[in-house]
This record gives sequence, structure tokens and C-alpha cells, in this order.
Amino acid sequence: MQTERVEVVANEGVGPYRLLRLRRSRLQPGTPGQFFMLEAPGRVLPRPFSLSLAPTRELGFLVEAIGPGTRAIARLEAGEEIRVTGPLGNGFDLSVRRPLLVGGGIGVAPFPYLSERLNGPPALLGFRTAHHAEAAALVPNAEVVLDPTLVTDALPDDPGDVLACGPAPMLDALEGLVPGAQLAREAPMACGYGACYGCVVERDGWYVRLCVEGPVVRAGDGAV
Amino acid sequence: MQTERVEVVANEGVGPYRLLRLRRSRLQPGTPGQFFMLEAPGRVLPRPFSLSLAPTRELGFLVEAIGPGTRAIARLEAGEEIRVTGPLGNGFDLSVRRPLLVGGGIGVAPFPYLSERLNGPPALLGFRTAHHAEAAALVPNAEVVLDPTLVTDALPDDPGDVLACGPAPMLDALEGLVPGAQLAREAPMACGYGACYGCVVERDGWYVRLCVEGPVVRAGDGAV
Amino acid sequence: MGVPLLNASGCLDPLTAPEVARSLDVVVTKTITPLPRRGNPPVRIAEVEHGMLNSIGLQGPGIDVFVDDHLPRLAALGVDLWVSVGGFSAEDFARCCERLDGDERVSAIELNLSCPNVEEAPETAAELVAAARAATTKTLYAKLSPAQWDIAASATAAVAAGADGLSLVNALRGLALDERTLQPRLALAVGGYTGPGLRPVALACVYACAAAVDVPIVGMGGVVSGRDALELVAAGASAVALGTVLFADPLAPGRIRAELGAEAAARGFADIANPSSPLVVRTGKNLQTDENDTA
Amino acid sequence: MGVPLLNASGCLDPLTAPEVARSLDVVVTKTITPLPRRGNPPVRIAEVEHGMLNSIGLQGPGIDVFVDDHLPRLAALGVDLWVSVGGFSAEDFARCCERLDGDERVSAIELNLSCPNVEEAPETAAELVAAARAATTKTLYAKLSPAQWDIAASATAAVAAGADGLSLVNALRGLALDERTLQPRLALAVGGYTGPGLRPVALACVYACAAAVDVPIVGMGGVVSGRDALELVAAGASAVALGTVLFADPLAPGRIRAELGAEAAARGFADIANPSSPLVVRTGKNLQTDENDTA
Ligand SMILES: Cc1cc2nc3c(=O)[nH]c(=O)nc-3n(C[C@H](O)[C@H](O)[C@H](O)COP(=O)(O)OP(=O)(O)OC[C@H]3O[C@@H](n4cnc5c(N)ncnc54)[C@H](O)[C@@H]3O)c2cc1C
Ligand SMILES: Cc1cc2nc3c(=O)[nH]c(=O)nc-3n(C[C@H](O)[C@H](O)[C@H](O)COP(=O)(O)OP(=O)(O)OC[C@H]3O[C@@H](n4cnc5c(N)ncnc54)[C@H](O)[C@@H]3O)c2cc1C
Ligand SMILES: Cc1cc2nc3c(=O)[nH]c(=O)nc-3n(C[C@H](O)[C@H](O)[C@H](O)COP(=O)(O)O)c2cc1C
Ligand SMILES: Cc1cc2nc3c(=O)[nH]c(=O)nc-3n(C[C@H](O)[C@H](O)[C@H](O)COP(=O)(O)O)c2cc1C
Ligand code: FES
Ligand code: FES
Repeated sequence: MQTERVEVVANEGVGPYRLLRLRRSRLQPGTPGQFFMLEAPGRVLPRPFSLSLAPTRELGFLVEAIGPGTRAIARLEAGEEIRVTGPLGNGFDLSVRRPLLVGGGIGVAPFPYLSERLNGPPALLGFRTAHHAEAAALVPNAEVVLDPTLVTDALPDDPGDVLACGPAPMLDALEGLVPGAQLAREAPMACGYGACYGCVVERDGWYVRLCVEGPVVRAGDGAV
Repeated sequence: MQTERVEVVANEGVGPYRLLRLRRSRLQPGTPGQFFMLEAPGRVLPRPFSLSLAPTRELGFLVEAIGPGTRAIARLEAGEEIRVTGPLGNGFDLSVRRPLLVGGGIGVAPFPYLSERLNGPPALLGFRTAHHAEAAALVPNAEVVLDPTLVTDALPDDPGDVLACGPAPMLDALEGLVPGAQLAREAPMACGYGACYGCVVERDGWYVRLCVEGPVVRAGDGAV
Repeated sequence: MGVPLLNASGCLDPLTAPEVARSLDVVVTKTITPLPRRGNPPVRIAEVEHGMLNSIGLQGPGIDVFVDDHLPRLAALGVDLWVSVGGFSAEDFARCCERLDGDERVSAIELNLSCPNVEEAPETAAELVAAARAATTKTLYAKLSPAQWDIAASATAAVAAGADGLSLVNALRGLALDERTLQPRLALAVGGYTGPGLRPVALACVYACAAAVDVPIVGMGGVVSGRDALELVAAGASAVALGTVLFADPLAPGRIRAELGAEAAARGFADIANPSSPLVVRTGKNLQTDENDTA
Repeated sequence: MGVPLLNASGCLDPLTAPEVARSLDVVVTKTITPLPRRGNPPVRIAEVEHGMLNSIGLQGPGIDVFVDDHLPRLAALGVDLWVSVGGFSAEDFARCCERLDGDERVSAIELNLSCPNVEEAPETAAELVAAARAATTKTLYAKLSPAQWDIAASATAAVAAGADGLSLVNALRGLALDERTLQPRLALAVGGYTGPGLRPVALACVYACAAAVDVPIVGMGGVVSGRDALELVAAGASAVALGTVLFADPLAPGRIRAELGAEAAARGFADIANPSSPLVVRTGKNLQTDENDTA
């Protein structure tokens, strides 16, 4: 983990999302599925984002503006500087034989970088609307389904090694369908580095910190 | 008293001060010596300013940036909007026979409008530096003294009807020298319209609200 | 029917700003004490980053001059009037309440049990309420301090002692230092901290008290927008008082009333004062005042 | 010599962020209770406009696992370590302090007498301090809540009962509602309110206690900059703890130490820790720890 003030290189629209490109500075991109805490200008706490793209000298984040923090980040302009901490948490285990990326909505965020590191495996992506589905263009080999079809409806009988990211109900369904799937989960986080005990999820009757034990967890591992 | 959101027409430098020109909207300029509460963007409370100039359709304020509120106001740009309340308090009594305006530093603020309404009476203005004294150009018939000379040093033997505005030590000195002088005093204010009892000054052993009983008070009237 | 809007005590003088007074549903006076009080020496106010400090110290004419001189002028405004009373002993509260008892120009009495700028009264809040209750049949609102470990317990005791409603909350104590000299900015150093920084605390107090007692609550603390007012209602307030915001925006009552209606409507909550709406966290109770309202 | 910087208890896990721990002068553990605690259900945190709410609920391994398993790893970091202990009775505090008494890896014990997320202990703060005092000869810091009418009185009682220093302040209680649904955002609704909105309150508490007692004070509450830290020192703190700011900026200790030095120097206050400087409102006292420091 490293903390740097870095400059915004560009802020581009991708469907309803913003692709925020930051100067990399001395930050390492880490493993796909790891995340960074981004300063949200004017807010007290930073916000967690999966690394989405790692072009040379840049870090790319795909941002959905849903509340005050993400709105402030989505409004950033080239030339502005924000504080960034990362990479944080445990990313995906990349030693998989037959990867299939399964994602829903903004859960597509870590896949461009993940796909690159896995040499373009197949991906199955679900979106609310065709407008949202424009983000699928960032992921090679992607099959897209739109509501009301769910990714779990379109899952092959033998899905192989599933690496998934998306809304909790989707991950919960995969938890039942694909034991051993790698699930990138979310929880509200204050710090992202184990300091606050705010991001806990239940595991075996105890609460564990998702930012330390996750955000990528194994289906069937007892973590919800 | 009226409250309006009004647009900044221009923000010009006058020596070290800013001359902020606001669209007048439905606000009345009032009597010279009355003041307005101006919203300080990003701050909780507005700040009091004497009306400095009243060109058609505009209200002009001369601002010295000395703290967070005045700094925020001094940074306003043309096109921005702020909430303005006024005119407030009691201005100068204009039924004077031989007016002499006596001011120090930013105390020059109400004089351009006051001078206009009194048809350009003589003025005696003290400043810290020649740079500050550039503001004297806004007041016709002004004689300028610079530190270490004080306006009280340069006061004629028979000063006539003194109307004064400036730092408290200057007004206190005039209080002794010129009984009956009209003194525009200052106090920290939260509301400007009698609501908070924050702006009190002592008078005859009791505390009175300067925004209601002033800001222009008579020397020898028991108000400090 | 909307949510009644009041001014917070000490944050409006209806005589210097009658048009602001008339834009409210209820006007509350600055706290009146038995004897005249000079109040604290200036500097009395200081802005801080997320609010302000005040050290007024209950300046006022005393209850007798208030009733003889101020009350007729206040009544002439034709607004629904609550009188805030304060003091330093049960006797003080009793004396003020007695003087107002039966005065039909006054529709309720707010008991300021919690001024941060005066020394603590030796009696507990409940004892002060009981003394006031014995002195008047008027509707009594007990105004409590957020600076206590268990405000719900105080609320329960105040209601048991005869309070008909609660006003929540008064200021916290705060300190601000001069940027350059690092000396206290207020003459008496510490003052009452109000405004936006107080908002989450006020919300928690209203929520805790609404769960504990079954009387109407006037919520206040840091309200700046209709959304803030709506949150106090959702937490259990049946009316909302505006304090610090009135200094920055004398038009706040009208603006906040409109925003509150729009925010409520946007959530499908047409009748904001309807206590059975599922959006209200706690059951709202209607604002209680005496029947001999002047308004 | 600079002003010692600590982390606020519960705002840093030195084991997951050793580099942050090493950038501090003293590291304080999260509050440890006699028995293991699961803590509160999530959602546990919510940002508000001028701070945040937390409802962690003292999650932890209990004193025995802490001493046997965590303490060796903490000691291996080579930082000066204070252990924060908490509980629900005098016995609880005594049990934790006994277990740490004589342990040379621990240079002081902070008594968390004021967690906003657990029910009130039946004993008073002074009784809890007295029980801890009887159980250990270690340096004891009493951590007090700002949610009380007269914190100076509590401070006086805590010192009389044997506290060697004070940690001021813990969180206030706050509530935040969801923007859309108006339901509480935390699972248990109310949580501890910390961050910038707490700053004027913390400053007032330090100021009041510094005037009342003659022991060193660790000031905390909303510190974001060196200027904020300097103000706590000016109000009477001899050390400053960083809480919420660490979440936003893990480099805060180094940054704030530098800013504090620059702000002090800009005011001609070269030796910030010098208690005789006229710029300090209250006489600063030196930070007290046991002589068997590990650092
Ligand atoms: C490890 C991790 C990686 C993430 N990666 C990305 C990413 O790449 N791109 C992206 O756009 N977002 C990502 N998120 C989610 C993003 O952090 C949240 O949307 C953001 O924190 C919300 O902040 P806000 O202030 O905008 O909204 P808030 O006001 O905090 O929240 C708005 C609404 O969303 C809910 N909510 C907030 N945070 C979460 C959460 N983490 N999980 C579930 N519900 C939540 C709130 O309860 C509320 O109803 C990630 C989250 C985590 C934990
Ligand atoms: C009726 C009236 C008319 C005014 N007219 C003008 C004007 O035309 N142009 C102009 O530039 N300023 C004017 N002022 C002063 C101006 O309002 C203050 O400078 C401003 O409120 C300071 O706010 P701040 O946040 O910038 O600084 P703050 O942080 O509030 O103050 C910075 C320093 O100045 C001191 N200070 C602040 N306000 C006052 C005050 N009113 N009197 C004495 N000391 C104070 C503070 O104690 C502090 O040391 C007027 C004030 C009053 C009461
Ligand atoms: C300048 C000022 C004066 C006040 N005077 C009183 C008072 O006389 N009696 C009282 O009960 N509360 C008084 N208060 C507290 C307010 O009534 C209210 O409880 C508090 O300001 C919180 O609301 P706000 O955050 O909206 O300002 C005063 C507050 C301020 C700012
Ligand atoms: C997430 C979180 C957890 C906390 N846990 C504890 C705790 O275990 N023990 C304790 O004494 N204080 C705890 N606190 C309070 C802090 O130590 C500190 O008193 C408070 O946060 C004020 O400082 P700040 O405004 O700088 O955060 C916690 C605060 C936060 C934000
Ligand atoms: S976000 Fe703070 S511990 Fe996980
Ligand atoms: S500034 Fe509020 S009463 Fe004068």
C-alpha cells in the first residue's frame, strides 16, 4: 500500500459511467480485483474502486455516480489532483485453467484489467440497459445479456473457473450455483486498509474485514 | 430590509482592496452608512459591508480580505450569485451644514456613496501605505495622510460636522476630539438585523445591538 | 397540512424582523429570565468551519418588563407566540411561568433547561419542569441539551414531571481560537456550538427521545434545507425550528417550507404530517399548543 | 521537541498498517474487553457532511487472546504501545488492567470510559478509574465522553480516582438517514460521530479540563491539519491523537507533524512543547508514560 497525490489525466464517458484516468505516479497497479481508495473532493472519507485499466503510467477507474462521493469523483477534471491509496486487499487468484468472467452493471469495473492479465478469456456481462452495456466494449470476448435476462440464466452448464463481480444478489446466486467461484464483494468502507473495522462481512459466525480478507472471496468460504 | 440572490457584475482591484459590483435587483441602496449582509460562499454566516457605491442598477462594495469570509467574497467572479440582505441599520444623518468625512483604511468604504449624496464635501483619509491610499481616488476632494501621520493629527481646528468611519482606535480618538461626530462603528455580526444579539456594544452600562442602534452612532452618546 | 416551522429561541427578534416572524407558523421568544440580564461581554459570536459559536448569555429585560412592554408589541404582530423562559433555580422557572399563566397572548411556554452559556442550575431538568408545571396550566415544552449521555432518560423524566412536549436540541459547547494569536475568539472563551456540525447529533437526540416518550417534539439543530427538516421529521419530530440558518437567510422559512414539500413529494410522501406514513421512522405526533391560540 | 502524535483508539490496526504505526510517536490499540466481542452488525459506517458515524461496537478478541496472540506481534513492531481497555463494570476494567500490569511491552493503559456504541456502564467514570487503579501501577489515561454537561467535573473525579492523564474526547452520538428511504443508514441506527464537526466541541473539552486538572491531556477530535493539532495544544493538550483523518490519509501523521511545526514557527513559537510559551492558552503538561517504554 502506497499513498500519493496524483493528477487526473482524463475523465471520459463510457455509457452512463465515467472512466477516470489518473497518472500512476509511484503507485503499483497490483493484482486485478485489488482496489484503491480515491479521495472524493469535499467529502470526509475516500471511496473504494477496483482498478479497471492499467495502461503504462496510468491507473484507470470506472465510476458509477450513485451518491455524494461517487458524484464528486465523477466530476473530476483533467489537471485536478486527488489523494489515492493502494493497491489494497486481495485480488483474484489468476492461476485458473478455464476462466469465465461474470459481471453485472458496474461490476464490470475490474474486468478490463483482469481480462488483459488472463489474455482475454470469455466474459458474460449483464446490464440494465443497452446504454449501460456500452461498458462491455472495454472487455474483449464479452457476451452481453440485458434485463430481464440475468447472467445466471445465461451461465453455461459447466462454467469453469468463474471470476465474478457485481451486485450482491448476483454474487449470492453464483455462491449457490458455482462452488469455488471467486467473488469480488463490496461493503461500505471508511479506510480500506484494516484500520476501522467498518467493512465487515459475516464469516463462520464472526465478522471479518472485507478490505483485509477480501474483497475477492471464495464461494462456499463462509463469507457473506 | 430585503433579501435577494444577486449576480456579481464585476470584481475590480482598487489598491489592495476589491470593488465588488453586484446587480441591484430589487434591493434599495438605502442611506450612506447603512450596510448589507453578503453571503460568503462556503461559510456558514454572511458578512456585513457598508454600501460603497450606488450606480444605476448596481450596488458596489469595497472589500478588504482579512479572514475566511472576506477572502471568499473577494474571490467572487462575475456571473456568480450570492445572497444579499439589506439595507440594514442606521446610516449617517445627512442634514449637516459643514460635512467633513474622516476615514482610515477600509473605513473609506462608505464614503464614495456618502460623498455623492452630500455633493462632494471635503474628506480626510488616512492609510497605511500609498498602495492602500489608491482607494482615495473613489472619494472626491480627499486629502490623504499616510502612516505615521494620523487623521486626528491632520484634523482642522474647527472640523465642522464630522462623519467618520475607520478602525476603533481612530473612532475612539474622534469621540474625545469631536463631540457630536457621527461614527460608523463595527462589531462582529451574525445576522445584521437584530436577531442574534451578537453585535452588542456597551451603552450606559447596558449592551445594545450595533446593527439596530448603529452602525452609525453619535460621539458622546455613551456607545463604545 | 405541512410541518409547522418555528424559529429557534434566541435566533429571531420578531420586533426587528416582523416579516420573518410572519413567515413562520410559530414564533418563539428569546429566553426570558425573572430579572433583567445584561448578558455576556462581547465578542459574543464566532463562526467556525461547520457552524458558529455564541455567547449571548441570556441578555434580556426580565419577565416583568417583558410582559408589560414587549408582549403587547409581540401580540400586535398577530403571530402564534411561544415564550421561552429560563433561570437558575426551580423558583425562577416557577416565577416566569406564573407570570405567563392565563395570558392568552401566549400559546405555549418553552422551558430552556439547557443554556450552554450559563452555569448549571442546581436542580435537575425534571425538578425544573415540575416547578413550572405547578405554576401554570399552559402547554410546556422542555428544551434539552444534547450534552448528556442519555437524553432519552432526561426526556422521560421531563415528561413524567409534566412536560407536554420536547424541544430538541440546544447548543453543544464549543471553543474557537484566533487564527493568529491562538487566543479564544469569544470574550468568555467557550460558547454554544450550533449550525450544520450539530445536525447528526440533533437527529440522534430526536430519534432517541421519540422512541422513549409519546409527546410532540420540535426538532432543531443545523437545519439549512428542506431535506434537513424532513430528516428531523423522519426521526420523530412533528415540527422543526430554524436557528443559525435565519442569520444567513431571512427567507429560510419560506424556502425550507417549499423544499420540504418537494422532498416529501419526491418520496411519494404527500401528506408529510401524516403520522402513519411508512417513511417516518418514528410515529410523528401533532404539535401541541394551547387552545387559546392567538393565531 | 515536537508534540507527540498518537492514533486515536480504534482508528488504526498496527498489524495491517505497520508503516502508519511507525510514523506515530505512540500507537494506541483498539479498545480491548475482557471477553471476545463480535461487535455490531453491519452497516457499521456512514459518512455525513462534516464527519462520519461508526457503530463498530468494540469488536475484538478479548484480553486473553490479545495478550497471548496480538501483543507479541505488536511488540515486534518496535513502537511505543498503549493499550485501550473497556468493559461494562468496574470488574471488567480491573480484569484487563491486572492482565497488563507489569507487562513491559505496554507503556500505558487508556481507559475507554465513553464508548458511544455500548450501553452505559452502571458505575461512574471515577469508579471505573478507581478499579483500574487498584489493579495496576501502570500509567492510566482516562478517556472521557464529550456528551456530558460538565466534563471538567468528570475529569477532576477521574484524576482524584487515580488517572495519570486524560484522553479527550471520544465520539458524540449521531444519526444519519438514507437520502432516499429516510431510514437509518447504520444497522443499529445511532453511531459515534467523529471528524471535523466534532472539532469545536473537542477543543472546548480540552480547554475546560486543562483548567480543572493538572495532568497531561491527549487531545483529539476532528484533527485534519497541523493547525487543528496546534489549536488543541493551545487549548491545553500535550499530545494529539489522529482518528478519522487516518482513513482519508494514511500519511497524515507525517504531514500533520510537518504542518504543526510550520504553523508553530510562523507564530514565533519555536519550541511548541515548551509549556511556558505565552501562546499556549493553558499550561501544557508533558506527556506521561511509564519508564519501561519499549520504544
Ligand atoms: C472493493 C470495492 C470496489 C469497488 N469498485 C468500484 C468501482 O470500480 N466502480 C464503482 O463505481 N464503484 C465501486 N465500488 C462501489 C463504490 O465504492 C460505492 O459506490 C461508493 O463508495 C458509494 O459512495 P457514494 O458516496 O457515492 O454513495 P453512498 O451515499 O455512500 O451510497 C449510495 C447508496 O449506495 C449504497 N452503497 C454505498 N456503498 C456501497 C457498497 N460498497 N456496497 C453496497 N452498497 C453500497 C448505500 O447504502 C446507499 O444506498 C466499489 C466498492 C468496493 C467496496
Ligand atoms: C456595519 C459594518 C460594515 C462593514 N463594512 C465593511 C466594508 O465596507 N468593507 C470591508 O472590507 N469590511 C467591512 N466591515 C468589516 C467586515 O465585515 C469584516 O472584515 C468581516 O466580517 C471579517 O470576516 P472574515 O471572515 O473575513 O474575518 P474574521 O475571521 O471574522 O476576522 C478576522 C479578524 O478581524 C477581526 N474582526 C472581524 N470582524 C470584525 C469587525 N467587524 N470589527 C473588528 N474586528 C473584526 C477578528 O476578530 C479577527 O481578528 C464592516 C463591518 C461592519 C460591522
Ligand atoms: C445566537 C443564538 C442565541 C441563542 N439563544 C437561545 C436562547 O435564548 N434560548 C434557547 O433556548 N436557545 C438559544 N439558542 C439555541 C437555539 O435555540 C437552538 O437550540 C440552536 O441554535 C440549534 O439550532 P441551529 O443549529 O439551527 O441554530 C441560541 C442559539 C444561537 C445561535
Ligand atoms: C471507526 C472508529 C472506531 C473507534 N473505536 C474506538 C475504540 O475502540 N475505543 C475508543 O476509545 N475510541 C474509539 N473511537 C473514537 C476515537 O478514538 C476518537 O476518540 C474519535 O474518533 C475522535 O477523533 P477523530 O474526530 O479524529 O476521529 C473510534 C472512532 C472511530 C471513527
Ligand atoms: S474499510 Fe476500514 S477496516 Fe475495512
Ligand atoms: S448582528 Fe445579530 S443582532 Fe446584530
